[in-house]
Amino acid sequence: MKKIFPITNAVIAVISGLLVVLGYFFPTAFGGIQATLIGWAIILAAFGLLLGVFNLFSVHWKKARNQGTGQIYSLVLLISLGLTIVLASISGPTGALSLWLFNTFQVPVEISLLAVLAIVLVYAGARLLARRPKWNTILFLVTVLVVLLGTVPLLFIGEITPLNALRDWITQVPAIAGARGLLIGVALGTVATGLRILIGSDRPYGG
Amino acid sequence: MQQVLSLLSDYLGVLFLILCLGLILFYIFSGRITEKISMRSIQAFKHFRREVDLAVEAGKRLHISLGRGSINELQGGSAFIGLTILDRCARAASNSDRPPVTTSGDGIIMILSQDSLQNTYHSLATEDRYDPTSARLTGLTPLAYAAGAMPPIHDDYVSANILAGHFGSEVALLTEAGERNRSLTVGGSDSISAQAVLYATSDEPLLGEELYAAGAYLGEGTAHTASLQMQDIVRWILVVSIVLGAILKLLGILS
Amino acid sequence: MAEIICPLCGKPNPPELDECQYCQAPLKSGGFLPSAPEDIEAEGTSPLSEVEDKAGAEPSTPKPAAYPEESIPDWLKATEAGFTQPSEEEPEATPPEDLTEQIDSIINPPDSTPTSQEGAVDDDWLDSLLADAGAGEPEALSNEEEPAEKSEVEPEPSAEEIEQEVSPKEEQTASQELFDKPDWLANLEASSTIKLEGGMFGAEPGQEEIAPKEVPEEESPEPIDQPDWLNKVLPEEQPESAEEPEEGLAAAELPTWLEALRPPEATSPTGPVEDISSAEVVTAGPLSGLRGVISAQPSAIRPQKPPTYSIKLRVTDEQQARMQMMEELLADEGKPKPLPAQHVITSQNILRLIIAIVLLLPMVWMIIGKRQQTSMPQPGNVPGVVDFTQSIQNLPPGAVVLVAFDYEAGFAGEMNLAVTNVISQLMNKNAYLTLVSTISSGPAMAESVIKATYTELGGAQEGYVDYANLGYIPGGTMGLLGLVNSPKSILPYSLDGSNVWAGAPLNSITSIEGFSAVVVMTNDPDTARIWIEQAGPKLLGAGTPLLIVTSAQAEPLIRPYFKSSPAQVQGLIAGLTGGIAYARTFGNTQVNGEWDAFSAGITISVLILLIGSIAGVLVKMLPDNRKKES
Amino acid sequence: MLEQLAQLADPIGAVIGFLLTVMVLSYIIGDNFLFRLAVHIFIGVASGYAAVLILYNVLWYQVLVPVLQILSGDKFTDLTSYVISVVPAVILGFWMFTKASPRTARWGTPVLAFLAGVGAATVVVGAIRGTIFPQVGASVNILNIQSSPPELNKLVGWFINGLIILVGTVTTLIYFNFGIKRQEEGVPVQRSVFMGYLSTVGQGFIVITLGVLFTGVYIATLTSLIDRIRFLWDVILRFI
Repeated sequence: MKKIFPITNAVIAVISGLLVVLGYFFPTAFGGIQATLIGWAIILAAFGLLLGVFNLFSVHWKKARNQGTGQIYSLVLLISLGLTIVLASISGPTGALSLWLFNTFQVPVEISLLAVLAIVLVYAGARLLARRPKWNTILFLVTVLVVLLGTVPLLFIGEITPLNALRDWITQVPAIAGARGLLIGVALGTVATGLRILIGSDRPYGG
Repeated sequence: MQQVLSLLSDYLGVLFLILCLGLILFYIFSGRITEKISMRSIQAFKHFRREVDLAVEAGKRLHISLGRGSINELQGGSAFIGLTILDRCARAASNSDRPPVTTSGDGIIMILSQDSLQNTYHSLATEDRYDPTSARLTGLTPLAYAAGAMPPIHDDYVSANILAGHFGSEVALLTEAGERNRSLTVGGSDSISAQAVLYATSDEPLLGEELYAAGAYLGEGTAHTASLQMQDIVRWILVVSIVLGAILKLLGILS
Repeated sequence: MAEIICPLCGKPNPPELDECQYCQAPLKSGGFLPSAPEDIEAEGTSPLSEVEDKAGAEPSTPKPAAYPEESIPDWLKATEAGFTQPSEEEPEATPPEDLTEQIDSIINPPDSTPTSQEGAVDDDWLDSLLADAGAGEPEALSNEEEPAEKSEVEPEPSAEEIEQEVSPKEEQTASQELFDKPDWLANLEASSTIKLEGGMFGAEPGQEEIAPKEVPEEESPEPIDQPDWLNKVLPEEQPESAEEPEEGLAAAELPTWLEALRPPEATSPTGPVEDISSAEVVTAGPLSGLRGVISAQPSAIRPQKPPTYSIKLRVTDEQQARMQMMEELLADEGKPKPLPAQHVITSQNILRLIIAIVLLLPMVWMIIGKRQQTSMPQPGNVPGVVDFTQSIQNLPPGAVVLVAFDYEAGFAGEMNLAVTNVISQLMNKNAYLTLVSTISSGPAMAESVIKATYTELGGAQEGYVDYANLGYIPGGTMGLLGLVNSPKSILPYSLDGSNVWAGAPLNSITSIEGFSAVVVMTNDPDTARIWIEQAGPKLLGAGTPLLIVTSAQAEPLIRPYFKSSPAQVQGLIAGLTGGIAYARTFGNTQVNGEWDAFSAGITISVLILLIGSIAGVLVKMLPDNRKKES
Repeated sequence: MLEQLAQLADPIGAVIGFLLTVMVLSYIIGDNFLFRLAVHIFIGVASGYAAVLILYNVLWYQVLVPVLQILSGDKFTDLTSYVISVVPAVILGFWMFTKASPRTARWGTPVLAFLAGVGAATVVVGAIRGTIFPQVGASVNILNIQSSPPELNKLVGWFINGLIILVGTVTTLIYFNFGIKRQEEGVPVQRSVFMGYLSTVGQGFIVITLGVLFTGVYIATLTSLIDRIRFLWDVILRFI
C-alpha cells in the first residue's frame, strides 16, 4: 500500500502532463482533451485559492489565540479579511462598496510600499560596492548612473544630451543582448524542471 | 526545401522537446555522468549549505519563500524548483530547535509546500513535529504577499532567507527585512527584473538559470545532474544555431 | 483415612498420594522420616533403603532390601506420627532426657567453646561431626548450614508434641538403639541439631523459660550416610552465596537506581538471620538443652501467605531530586532557547535615515512649491509616444477596443497619468471599451479609472456606458491563450452578470483580432511578453495595433519588440516620462511639481550612489576594517 | 491623480488613505507598530477582495450560473460540455479539500499530482514556444539583411549594434554553462582560457542588463514616492 500511492500519483502527473503537451503540438488530435484538462486546472486553481484563504485564516487564528506580540496584528487581519469578503460579496467585485475598500485601503498602501522601496534600493546601491568590491559591481553601478543621468534633465544642470544618447544605446543594445541570453537561459532551466516532473523524477506533490 | 522548412517549423517544438527529454533520459539511465565533467562553483550554494548548518546549531530558523507564481502559468517552473529547495532545507533543518517556515503567494503552491514539509517529517519519522501553519500563504496579491512575509522574517529568529520562485520588484521588501534582521539572504527568480533587484539587495544572488541548478548543487539526485548536462548541450546547440542563422540571414541565404 | 501433612511444606495431602501435591516432596517415603509402613510394602522398596544403597560410601552392614517394620524405633515412629497424625494416634513416649543428653554432647563437645559468632564455630564442629558420621561430601551438609532457609520451609514438630509423644519406656529403648542407630537417624540428628542451631525452637514470644540441660558427653556417632534424596534436594538449594567469591573480583558496586529497584527482602543478609544467643535453652523433650529451638506450637508455625514483594520503589529524596533535575533537563531540550533581541539604533539604521532625509527633502520642497522649471519631455523625443497617439487617432468612432488592466495597484502612482489620458482619448472617440484583466486587482482598478476619468471629463453623473468589464481571466498564460482564440468561452459574462456577447457590439467578435485595437496596461515585463507572444502574431496578421502602457521597470524589455521590424508593438508609453509626454500631445499639461520633484530625486540619487560607493570603499580600506576583514 | 478624484468624492477615504500612507512610510525609520498595523489591514483587504473576485469569476460564473440556468429552465446551450469541463473539476476541487487537515492530507495528493502534471506541461511548452523560439528567432534576425536600413551611415550602426547584440546573447548563454572539463586529478577545476574570456564578456553583458533593469525598478519606485508626497500634500491642503 505504501508503494502504490506514490506510483499512482506519479502516473497521474505523467499522463495528464503528456496529454496537455500533445494538445499543444497536435491540436487537431489532442486539442479537445487539452482544453478540458486546462479548464479543470483553472477551476482547481480557484479551489486552491479557497484553501489558501483557509490557511491564511488558520495561521492568523492560531496567532490571535496565543498570547504574544503578533496577537493584535492577527486580530486586525482577521477582521479586515472577514469584513472585505462579506462586503465585496454583497456589493459584487465592482460594486461601490468594493471600489471604496479598494481605493481607500489597497491602493494607498501598495503605492506607499513601493515608495519605501525607493529608499531601500538607493541605500542598497550605495552600499553595494563596499559589500562586493569586484569589477562587475563597478560596471553595474556605472550602468545605473548613466541610465539615471540620461532619464531626466538634472536639477540646476539641465539635460545632458550625450548622456541621453548613451542611455538609449545602453538600454537598446547591450541590455537587450543580456536580457535575451538571460531569458533563453531561464527558459532552458524551466524546460528541465518541467521535464523532470513529466518523467516522474521530481514529485513536488509529495509523491 | 520551403515545404520541408515549414513542416520542420511546425514540429520544431516537438523535436526540441524530444531532444531535451532524450538527453535527460540518456544521462540518467546510462549513468554516463562522466567523472571528467564537474560543475563550476556557485558561491550562493556554498553559503546556502553552510547557513543551513549554522541555523540548526544556533537554534535559529530557516525561512524559504516560494514566490507568487502559479503552477498554471509560465512562472510555475521557478515554484517547482523552490519546492525542491524546500525539501532539501526541511530535511537538513527539521531537527533544529526552530524548524523551517515557508511562505508563498499562491494557494496551490502553499498546499504543495505543506505536502513537502509533511512528507519530509514523515520520512524522518518525526511527523509529530510537523506543524501545518509552518507553511503559510501570506497574501493573494504580489505586494500583500511580500508585506505578509516580512513579519516572520522579523519575529521568528530567522537566520537565513532562501527566496526561490517567481517575484517582481516587491522582492526588495523581503531582502530589506532580512537586512534589518541581519540574516543572510540567498535569492533567485525566473523574472529578470527581480534578479536585478536581488543582485543589488541580497547577499548571495542567483543569476539567470543558476536557480534551476539548485537541485544538482544540493545533491537532489542524478535526474537533476542529468538535466543540468542536458541544459549545457542544448545551450551549445542554440549558440551554434543563432550564430549560423545570423550569418545566413546576413548573407541573405535564409529569407 | 486422615490426610497426610507434607513434611516439607506442611500442607495436608490426600493419603493415597505418594508425593506432596504442593511441593512434590515424597510423603510416603517419609521425607526426613520414613512414611507409614504400609506405604513402604506397597512400593516394595523403601526410599531409605535406596538411600543407604546409594550412600554406600562407607562399608555398612548390608541391610535387607526393604526396611522391616521392627527395626524402626518406637520413639521415632511416634515422632513421625506426631509429624503426620498429631491428633489421632497416641505417640509412643521416648525418654527426652537421653536424647537431649546425646544431642547436648553433640552440641557441646568437650573442646568446643560456644562463641558469639555461632555461625563460624558451628561450621567447624559440624564439619568434624559430619566427617565422623561419614555422611558423604561435607558440602552436602555444609549446605545445611543455612538454617534460615530450611527452617522456613520445614514444618517441624514443636517441643510439646515431642514431649507428649516420647513416653519414658520408649526413651529407654531409644537410648540403646542410639548406639547402633541407622544412618538416616544420624543424619536426622545432624540436621536436627543444625535446625536446633538454626533456632528450630526459636524463642516464641510469651513462651515460658526452659532451663538449659547439661548434655553428657558421648563419643562421636557413626558417620551418617547422606540420603540420596538429600543430595538431590540440597544441591538445588545450594545458594550461590555458598560458593566462595573468587579472589580479585570486588563485590559489584550496584548503581543507586538499581539498588532502589531491588525488593527489600532480597538484600543479602550481612549478619546472622536471627540472633539466638538470647533465646532460652529447651529443658524438656528430645531437644532439651538446645537454644533457640522453634516451638512446634501451631501458633509458631503459622501457614503464611507467600510474601508479596511490593513493586513500589524505595526512592530516597536525593534520587527524587535527581529525577526531577533529569526531567527538567529533558523538558529544556525541547524548548527553543530565547535569543538576544536586536537593538534598534545601529549605524546602518542611521545611515538609512540620513539617505532618506537627503532624498525626501528636495522632493517635498518641489511638491510644496509646485515648481515647474525643469524642461518637460517632448512627445517626439520619447520613442513610442507619437506612434501610440497616431494609433488612437486612427481609430474609427465607436471602435471596439480591448483594454487589459494588468498593472498592480502599487504602480498606480506611476502609471495612472498615462492610463487616464489614454482612457480619456478613447472616451473622446466614443470607443466601446472591453475591459479584461489577468491579475486579481485589475477589475477594480479598471472600474475606478473609468468612473474617475469620466467624472473628470465632466461626463454625466450616471457615468460612461459604452464599456463592459469582463473581469478576471483565470489561469494566467493558459487563460490568455484561451482569450486569444475565443474570448467568449473564457469570459462568457461581464462582472455585473450580463451576457455581453449576445448583443452589439461584441456579438460580431469571435476572436481577438476582431477588436479594432488592443491596449495592454501592465507593469510586469513577463505579462507584456506573454501578451506580445500569444496575441502578437494574430494581431499582426490582422493589422490590429497592439499598444502598451507600461512602467519604467518594464520598458527596457518591451522596447525591443517596438523597435523590431516588423514592430510587434505599435505604440509604447513607459513610466512618468512617457505619461507626461503623451499628456502634452493634446495639451493636458499639469502644474503639480511632480516632474521637478522627479528631476531632483534622480539628481540626488546619483549623488547618493556616487558618494556612498566611494565612501564605502574608502571606509573598507581603512586599516582596522582591513584587519577585521582578514 | 486617482486620489484627487477620490478626495472630491470621499473625504473619509482620503483621510484613511493619508493615515495609512504615513503608517507605511514610517517603515523607513524602522519596523514599528504602525507599519505592521497598516500592513495587516492591507493584507486582509487585498486578500479578501482577490478571493471574492476569483471565486466570483470562476466558481460563480463557470460553475454555479449554468446550474441555475438549467434549474430555471433557461435554454442552456451545451449541457454535455458543462458536464465534461466543469463537473469533474468541481469533484476534484472538493477532493482537494482533504488537504485542509494534516491527517487527511495524504488522500488529496492525486489531485495535486494532476495539477503538477498539467502545470509542468504548460511550463515546458510555454518556455519552448513562448520564450526560446521567439528569442532565438529575434537573435537570428538581428542581422537580417532585408531589415537593414538603406542609408550607409545607418547601415554601419545597424551592423555594429546587431553584432554586439549577437555577441552579447551568445556570451551570456555561454557564461551560464555549468559543466567544466576537469584537466587532471588534483588540478583545481577551472574553465578553459577561451571559455574563460567568453564567460567574462558574458558576465559583463549580464551586469549591464541587470543595471538597466535595476534603474527601471528604481525609477518606478521613485515615482511612487513622489506620488505619495503629492497625495499627502494635497490632503493637507484640502483640510487646512
